[in-house]
Amino acid sequence: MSSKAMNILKENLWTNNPIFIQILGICSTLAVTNNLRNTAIMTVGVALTTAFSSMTLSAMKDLIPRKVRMIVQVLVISFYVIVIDIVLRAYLPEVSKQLGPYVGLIITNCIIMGRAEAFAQANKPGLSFWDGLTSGLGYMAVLMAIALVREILGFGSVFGLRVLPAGFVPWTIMIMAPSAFFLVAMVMWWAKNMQAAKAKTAAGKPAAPAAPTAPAKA
Amino acid sequence: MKLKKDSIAYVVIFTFVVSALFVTLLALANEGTKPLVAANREFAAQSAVLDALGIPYANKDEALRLYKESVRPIEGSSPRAYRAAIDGREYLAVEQTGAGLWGAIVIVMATDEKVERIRGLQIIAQNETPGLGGRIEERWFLDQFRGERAGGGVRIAVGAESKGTGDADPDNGLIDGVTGASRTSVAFETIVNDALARARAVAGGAK
Amino acid sequence: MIPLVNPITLFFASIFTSNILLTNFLGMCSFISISKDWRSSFGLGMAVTFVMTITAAVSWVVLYYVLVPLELEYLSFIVFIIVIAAVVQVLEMVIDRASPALYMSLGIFLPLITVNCAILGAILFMQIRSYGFVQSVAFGAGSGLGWWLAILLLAAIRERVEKAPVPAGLKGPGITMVTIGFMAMAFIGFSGMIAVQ
Amino acid sequence: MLQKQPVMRKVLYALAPIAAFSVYLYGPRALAVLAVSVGVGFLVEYLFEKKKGGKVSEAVFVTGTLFALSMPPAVPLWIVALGVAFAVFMAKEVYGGFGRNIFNPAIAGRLFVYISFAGVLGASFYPAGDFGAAAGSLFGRPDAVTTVTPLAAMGAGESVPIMNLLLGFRSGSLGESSVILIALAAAYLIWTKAAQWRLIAATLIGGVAVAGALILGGVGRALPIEALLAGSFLYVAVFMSTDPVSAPKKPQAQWLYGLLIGSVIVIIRTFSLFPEGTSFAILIGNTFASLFDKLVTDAAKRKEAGK
Repeated sequence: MSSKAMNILKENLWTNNPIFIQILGICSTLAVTNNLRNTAIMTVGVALTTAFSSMTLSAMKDLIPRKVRMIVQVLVISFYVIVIDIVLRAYLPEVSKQLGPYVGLIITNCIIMGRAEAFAQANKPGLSFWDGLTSGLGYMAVLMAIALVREILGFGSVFGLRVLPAGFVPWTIMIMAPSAFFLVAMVMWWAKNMQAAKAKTAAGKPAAPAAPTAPAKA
Repeated sequence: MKLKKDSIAYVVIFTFVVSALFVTLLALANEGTKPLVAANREFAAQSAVLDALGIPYANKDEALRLYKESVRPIEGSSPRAYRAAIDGREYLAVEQTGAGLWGAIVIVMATDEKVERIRGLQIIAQNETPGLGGRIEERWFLDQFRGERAGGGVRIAVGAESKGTGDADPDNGLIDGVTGASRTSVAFETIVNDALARARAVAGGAK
Repeated sequence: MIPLVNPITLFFASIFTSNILLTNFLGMCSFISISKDWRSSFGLGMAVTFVMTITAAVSWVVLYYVLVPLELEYLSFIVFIIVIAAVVQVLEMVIDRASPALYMSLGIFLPLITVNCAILGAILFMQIRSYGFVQSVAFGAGSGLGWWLAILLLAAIRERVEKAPVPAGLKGPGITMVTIGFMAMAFIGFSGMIAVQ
Repeated sequence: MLQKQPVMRKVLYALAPIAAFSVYLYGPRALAVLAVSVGVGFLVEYLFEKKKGGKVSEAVFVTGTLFALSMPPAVPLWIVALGVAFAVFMAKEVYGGFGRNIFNPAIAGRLFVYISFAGVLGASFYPAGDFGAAAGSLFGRPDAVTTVTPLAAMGAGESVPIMNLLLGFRSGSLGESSVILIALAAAYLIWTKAAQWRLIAATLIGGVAVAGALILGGVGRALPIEALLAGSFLYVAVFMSTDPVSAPKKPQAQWLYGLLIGSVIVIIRTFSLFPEGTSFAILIGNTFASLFDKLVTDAAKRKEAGK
């Protein structure tokens, strides 16, 4: 692995993780994070869409007229999302039924367009694919962690398998919306503290990119 | 060669070509999977009836065979109703649609011939919130209906009364609701009772 | 098959009992970045409500009079996005011509809306739950108003929170998420209030 | 290490008789709940403030007591600990500590456990009287004796003797029992200016008006007007809606706030699936508080500009 690819991996998973630094793209998936399986499928879908659409857009970048850039981006992203939808409907009908409208919502996931704009625009297709994939993985890591907490405390299970003793009283709030917001906040807090601590120990070097508090883009 | 990327002709042609390309690809993918999706849908409908009737099957082919052998759709019934013989006893199954929290919930429910006990219940379609109301599709919830006394209708416990783990007593006409999804549970109760009324009508000879 | 949901009930349910933002988490991105500022929140909320109502109506017509007869439902995602973009564009032009004052307060937010997941979300919900035309409009309008209410409440609260000595790691988006969590908790109280007939 | 807060001290004095009476009604169990609640609440705030180099506020004792008194008597102690920890941590410290919280911590904690463990809490009531002897157990957690709270009884259409409601001999959460004691506490708080009379008045008016309207309107599910004496309506009106930090600051906004809380309580009790709506109403009020303040300020500014 080249050092550039390594850097991208590190950036997208940690220092510039789409969720805890930019809180991008949580809309489409947060609603299904009370269940690990649905979260896994949704986040894999997001990662694949980001990777492939970044790659495609990067390959096409010299051909796209400026005026219709946004439209073309949306078109490419929708294309991949529809492909995922079709695949789910044909091969995993159960899952497709459960996720309902949330698959379509991947289109509006801000991460995908964000990576297409910020990275694919200026890089080669292969690298763009890698960037999209790793961004998706960073996103996946955070949401899976949240889903894990919610499923364990809310149902006493992991991937549907019971792990806590029968005497355990499930915390209903973990199944419901508020807990997702609290947990996202806690994850962000933890990540920023870790990063701040690291920045302190690494003092001397030119300061690491400080965590920007302003979200990048709507 | 340097294309004039911002000329109107180029923009129009480019947009057209790209759209056409992607749409064609999608159309191909859609056509290619159409039979599979249709088969999935048919299998889902038939397996729901089998599940409700409590007829076990190991795989898709066996399900299709068993369905052909033992289930007899009642002709002209709308929504659909079925009769089936299992181990020499007659059973009824009816489809029922009702309003859930967000949209329609479609169930198929099987009872014995005289509609005294529920034989089983399966969900064909629902749009409740995944992980909340959507949990009405889970086994522990649906299995509570198996063998439940249906004489006085069923009641679904919600809020503080619900244990969220299932009610094991088949004689009390009581079902444990899904925690955190009280309104879906209430809606579901109505649908099940409507289905029971319909089953009684069917048992009495209605279509 | 159109579900038997009363449009009026649906309208109120989508504002209070199942607020599209507080229970379905849709439209978070612009919500968090814009809600810092009161005036923008007001304008954006208004624009969202407007666009959502209109796109719900237009998409419904397109879906049932074009896509379904032509068996092109698999393209619905793309078509919906185009409908949203087109409605936003037309609206921008109309407002610009009709009322420059309104354009100043609302028009500048319109481009932001195309990428607001709440709008596409509402339309996808409408499609998958097979609502009728009146139900779709009621649901669109209700979801928009619900979003507006949520962003106004949050904007007012944030003016206070921004001044508080919040732990460094939670400043900005973090504490906002906590606040939204409590708002979602409060709104749970309405659940079961509006029995869908 | 303790921050002195005279207002909070007064609230504690006002709560003392109510806490004492709850011990009389429910026995040592009430003391245990109070001790765990105040102890854990203090500990959480202490640990957090120690790291920051701040002081523990006296308000944490108020939060702990209010939270404990809003619990049913047989509540498992781990739920008390969890709820109060969530209250102090998430609703208060995370926002920067005392004076900065947007939501009332005690209510936030109560709702957290109320939503999570509705089943357990609903089965944790036992009959009141004689230091818990009525439940047959002085120490430890009494077996779940199913008693019907007055609110549930009225919901089922039964009538409840008003005298029992006034004196507090009825089952319910620890501190909501005696109407008379709560009224005395209210008088003391208003007298010493520890609570804003406007907030209490507005909440009561909102509740009475909506309850009256529902009865006059012939709404089938409307509860009788005595229902306002049952449940935690008064307890919340006096101690929760008056929390100076989470309530609005402008007088007109305070009226709106109280009216909203009072009416939402009755509406939730009547129409939603929850039997008691007081905690939700306060949290909804907290959510709207900043908006009310904002609207009132803006309206005043516009008037000023118009002159």
